[in-house]
Amino acid sequence: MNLSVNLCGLKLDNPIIPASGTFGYGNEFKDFYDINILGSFAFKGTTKEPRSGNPTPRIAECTNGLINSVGLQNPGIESVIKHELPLLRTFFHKPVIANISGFSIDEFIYCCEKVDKEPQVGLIEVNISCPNVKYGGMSFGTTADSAAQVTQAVKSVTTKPVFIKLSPNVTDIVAIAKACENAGADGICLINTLFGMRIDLNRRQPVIANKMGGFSGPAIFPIALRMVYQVSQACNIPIIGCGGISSAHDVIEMMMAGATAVQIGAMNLKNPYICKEIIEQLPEVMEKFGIENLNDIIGIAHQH
Amino acid sequence: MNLSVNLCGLKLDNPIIPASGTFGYGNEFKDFYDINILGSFAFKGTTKEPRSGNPTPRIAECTNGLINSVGLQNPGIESVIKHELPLLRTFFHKPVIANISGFSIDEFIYCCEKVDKEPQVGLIEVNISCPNVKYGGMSFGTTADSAAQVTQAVKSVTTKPVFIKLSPNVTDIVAIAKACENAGADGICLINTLFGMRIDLNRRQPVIANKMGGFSGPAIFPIALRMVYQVSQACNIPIIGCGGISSAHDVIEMMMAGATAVQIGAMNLKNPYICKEIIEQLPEVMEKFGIENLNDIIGIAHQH
Amino acid sequence: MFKKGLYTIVSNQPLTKTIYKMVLQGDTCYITAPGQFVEIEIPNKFLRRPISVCDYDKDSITLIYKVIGEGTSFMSTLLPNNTLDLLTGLGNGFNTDIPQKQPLLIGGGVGIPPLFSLAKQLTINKIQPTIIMGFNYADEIFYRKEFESLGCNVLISTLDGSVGTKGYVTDVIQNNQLTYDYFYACGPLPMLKVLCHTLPTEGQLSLEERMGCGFGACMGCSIETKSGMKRVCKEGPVFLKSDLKL
Amino acid sequence: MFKKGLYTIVSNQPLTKTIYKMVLQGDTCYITAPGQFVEIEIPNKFLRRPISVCDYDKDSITLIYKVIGEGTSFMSTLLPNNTLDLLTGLGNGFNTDIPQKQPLLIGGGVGIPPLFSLAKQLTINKIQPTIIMGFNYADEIFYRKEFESLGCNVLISTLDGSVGTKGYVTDVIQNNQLTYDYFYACGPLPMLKVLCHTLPTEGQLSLEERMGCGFGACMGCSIETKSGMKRVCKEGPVFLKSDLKL
Ligand SMILES: Cc1cc2nc3c(=O)[nH]c(=O)nc-3n(C[C@H](O)[C@H](O)[C@H](O)COP(=O)(O)OP(=O)(O)OC[C@H]3O[C@@H](n4cnc5c(N)ncnc54)[C@H](O)[C@@H]3O)c2cc1C
Ligand SMILES: Cc1cc2nc3c(=O)[nH]c(=O)nc-3n(C[C@H](O)[C@H](O)[C@H](O)COP(=O)(O)OP(=O)(O)OC[C@H]3O[C@@H](n4cnc5c(N)ncnc54)[C@H](O)[C@@H]3O)c2cc1C
Ligand SMILES: Cc1cc2nc3c(=O)[nH]c(=O)nc-3n(C[C@H](O)[C@H](O)[C@H](O)COP(=O)(O)O)c2cc1C
Ligand SMILES: Cc1cc2nc3c(=O)[nH]c(=O)nc-3n(C[C@H](O)[C@H](O)[C@H](O)COP(=O)(O)O)c2cc1C
Ligand code: FES
Ligand code: FES
Repeated sequence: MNLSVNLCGLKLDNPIIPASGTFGYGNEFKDFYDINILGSFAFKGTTKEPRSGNPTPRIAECTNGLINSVGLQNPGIESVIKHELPLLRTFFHKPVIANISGFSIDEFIYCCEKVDKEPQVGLIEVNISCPNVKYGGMSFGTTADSAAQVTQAVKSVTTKPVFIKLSPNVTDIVAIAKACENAGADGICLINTLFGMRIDLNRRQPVIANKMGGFSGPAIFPIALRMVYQVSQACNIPIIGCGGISSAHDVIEMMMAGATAVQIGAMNLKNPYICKEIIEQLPEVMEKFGIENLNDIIGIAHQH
Repeated sequence: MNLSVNLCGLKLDNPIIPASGTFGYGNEFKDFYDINILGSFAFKGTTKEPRSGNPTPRIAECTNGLINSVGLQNPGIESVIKHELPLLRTFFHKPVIANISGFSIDEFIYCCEKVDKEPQVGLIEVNISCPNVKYGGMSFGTTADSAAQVTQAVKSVTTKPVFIKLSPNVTDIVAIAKACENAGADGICLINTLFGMRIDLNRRQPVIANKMGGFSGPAIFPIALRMVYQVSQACNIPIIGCGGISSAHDVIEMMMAGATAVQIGAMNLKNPYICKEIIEQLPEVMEKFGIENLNDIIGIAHQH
Repeated sequence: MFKKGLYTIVSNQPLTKTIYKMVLQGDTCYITAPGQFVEIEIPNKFLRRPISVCDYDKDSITLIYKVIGEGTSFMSTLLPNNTLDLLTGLGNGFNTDIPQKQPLLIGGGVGIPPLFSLAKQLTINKIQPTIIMGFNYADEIFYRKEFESLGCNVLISTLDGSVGTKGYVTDVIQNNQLTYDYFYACGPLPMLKVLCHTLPTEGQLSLEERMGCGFGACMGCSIETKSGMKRVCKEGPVFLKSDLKL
Repeated sequence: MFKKGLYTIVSNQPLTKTIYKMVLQGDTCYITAPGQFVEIEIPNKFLRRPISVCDYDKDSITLIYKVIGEGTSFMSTLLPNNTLDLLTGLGNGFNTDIPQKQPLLIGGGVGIPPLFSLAKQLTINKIQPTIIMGFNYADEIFYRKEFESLGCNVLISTLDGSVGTKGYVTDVIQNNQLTYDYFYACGPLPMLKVLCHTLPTEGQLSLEERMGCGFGACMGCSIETKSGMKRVCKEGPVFLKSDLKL
């Protein structure tokens, strides 16, 4: 049975990748299990400057999901390179995915130049979709032009594979993905969180201090799956499927829609062992559905 | 305790309205309960010509929701006026909401002219958002211009209040709602279904014959709530809030976000008594949260 | 008329490796014809699961179901005294008020259960049907004795011929040169198609579709018939052969 | 280190109209300090519920919780032998290795429970703390006897003065002219703010925040302190007064 997949030359033992923002810099999860069993993991969205994020409350519960408005809290790229990556090296021996955000093209370039020099980084994931930041984040991901601009800029400063992570809060995800492909993206990561909100009936005001935030978790799976299917039909670069995955079954469904690998976000918070459990269950579920090699099913749902 | 609300002169005993497409023309539900307890109900999306809809399977299950690709199956406006409305009159004695769809501006006009003459129709809901139809439906709802065009056209042929029902599958819901308001819409209905998909792992192909369809049910509530909040902040016309409502608690949350009335869709299919149960539970839940008059809480979450 | 209610499980036991028989207690006054179905609420699943009524009396319902996915797996774990939320009285059911002397009842796999209450009703109407049951393998056979105890002639086909005729239900009909003036059928779509195209008489066929509501509200289950669009859950699941476009 | 496991309910009983005490059995080896908390999985809820450890020994955990919303309501319905999925060993907990002779332990409402294992630990360390407990009304008082049986001096405030000092915990401190050289506090934010600003000594305060994970992965619970952003679930929930910006 073959579980390994290949993301633009980055060979993963299996397609399971904890999603950015739900796995910190790996440190917390090593207390639960040996994270070397993972395909890889995407570290917390990192920016040029340190960021303290949004005011609390930053978390709201939803039916089968949650809203977060963390607002890209992170120690800044220098500190990540100086402290987090060396620490990570002591317990994670695989290439990591560097998730990068920025509020201007220059900031994206700055961060990508930095991580390009880190041998630990196997792939750069450029988040142009974080909905929590008033300027920057959201806007780059909502038009094909700006998405292409960011792509082109970061591609010019790194030789590592670059995946652009898109926002689902758009009318035409295919147009944006194609613009990224045309601008040189090596792959697309779909999807970031959906814009959502909850209100506290007692206080009669939004639960989240910032009012709205990013909604994710099992509830959004059908939307993520649809976008992966649409984009994989239109583009010829690999896709990392993300959004609502909570089981080995979901992983296979996402791969049949066209994903080469998958990311698991919100579920890590509810069940810190979820990625381990899914990796363990995959062979059994593959057998049930007559799958010998995961690569055989990537995008197979398009054949009908 | 006051549960009654007012939608542009249409007085509803309570804000509970079954959503279009989940309540037929009322006929099936009268076998479960006396539907005169409802605020009103929105009948199945009706077009100029009869439509047989999409091929089956048209339904796919999701976590806390479902995908449908019914594709606006309906007997056509003449037949609705000739058969459904007279039948409805025998068991429903309140004004009904006419949900109208079209594949050209002329078709919208045609249908609205027809229902304008029907005294049973208290309000016209113009669906420019149905994602199941390849041409028409989707496109009118995805740009501010086309949404405004439809609005203007239908407003010119009816004196009944016109609510435009918007698609959530857009980058900027506020821009579209404002365009409708400026074009004369009396109100906005938010939201129709989200584009979604499921794959059958056994068959390795989409569950739905048409591949994708409209995703709705409790899973989408945080997205609907966010859009109602955003639009009610930007517009000065009443909003019918719809999307994922499954309890009296959700109704109150949706009204606090800015809805004057609410629609309940998918949950009618799971529990045919849901609207009755919510109407019965509302007074108790209002009391719990210190609400004497539902009108007092419309949009109250904006005050902070 | 429909009824939504909590039904209490009286028994729930396997008939074969994958097929279970469940008897539920509760009000059945809205069940009016053999071939109707119920919609079962499954915890943590959004849609109810449609299952045909295999048998019923004034306060009990018998269901026979195959374990397919999560819903039916869950059902198979239930114990006596557990309860299920059911919608009952769904669908049109078989029409037995047809001038007929010698009907065939043809069932494939889990299409067989609704034929049981149909056979019962026909026997009450003094009509003795012949039952043809198709299975893949011998270890999948169920309810043979139950049909026989109604006094019916029961013929079986298995794919490998280990029991009864080798092949399909159509092979049973051919090999036994059966005489009949009407037929009722329920089973997989390919079987129903062949029956529609090969049997000379009129008949009634019970169809399946993925359902949203099960009671006619959502148009999720509509099929095209010769007389227009019809809802499998409301105008069906039983259709006249002459009306179907299979 | 953390531990995720199934814990079996030994008892679950109301202490007051809205406050329950639950004792669970299971491995507690990852609980290393008073003031740590657990995250409880609730069926059909996405997020776990954080509850402080009130007391623990080698194989049991005592929790005291107030019924607030759906999660805690569900908990209140559980019976002995039911199980709950818990993450244990979360948070830093109170540091008792502080040179102190006479600490005050100040709790408001359901902020009181974590002070119990703290008081126990201090007693073991041969330090006799004074406990100040604030309630709204007399019928909300719980755990007075339990603290007294540790040999602690327990002082109470109620809003209406029906028991103990009328007013707030701060009124208790003033009215009784207490001498102390350190304090530990847990309770509603307004109480903690006042304590920060009025008590002259250093102290430790346990905070609450809405949490995504409870173990440091999501940054959902971060607050700004004088020494930078800190996660309530990881660097907290207990913070030094001198570090807080309340
Ligand atoms: C009118 C009618 C009567 C039926 N009677 C019986 C019966 O007596 N015995 C029996 O074993 N089965 C019967 N079926 C099929 C039965 O409904 C499905 O096997 C069952 O819904 C599968 O549910 P699941 O959760 O186990 O499978 P899953 O595959 O997990 O179900 C996923 C979704 O697909 C739907 N689905 C899957 N298979 C079917 C199907 N064949 N038809 C319709 N929807 C389906 C489910 O209802 C659910 O919404 C009947 C179907 C219909 C429409
Ligand atoms: C570190 C810590 C320790 C705690 N210890 C205790 C304790 O020992 N006893 C006790 O009664 N309560 C304690 N709480 C508060 C307790 O977590 C909440 O009362 C509980 O989560 C409410 O859940 P619910 O489903 O009943 O309410 P709901 O209002 O339905 O919960 C909705 C969401 O909001 C969150 N939430 C609601 N109130 C709070 C709150 N005050 N703090 C954090 N999240 C909240 C819930 O966890 C859930 O995610 C503690 C909170 C924290 C952060
Ligand atoms: C608490 C939290 C923080 C997140 N932070 C980031 C981030 O920093 N960068 C990013 O690209 N995505 C971030 N995301 C989005 C996730 O990586 C993922 O795309 C999204 O949550 C959808 O997947 P899920 O449904 O499995 O959670 C965050 C999500 C959550 C829940
Ligand atoms: C089966 C089905 C059919 C629908 N048909 C229509 C329709 O004809 N016209 C329309 O405007 N909306 C239609 N909708 C959308 C609903 O009216 C509603 O906007 C949407 O489902 C969101 O609400 P919910 O989450 O409560 O289901 C349909 C929804 C479902 C589930
Ligand atoms: S399933 Fe809803 S109409 Fe048949
Ligand atoms: S709750 Fe996730 S970091 Fe604290």
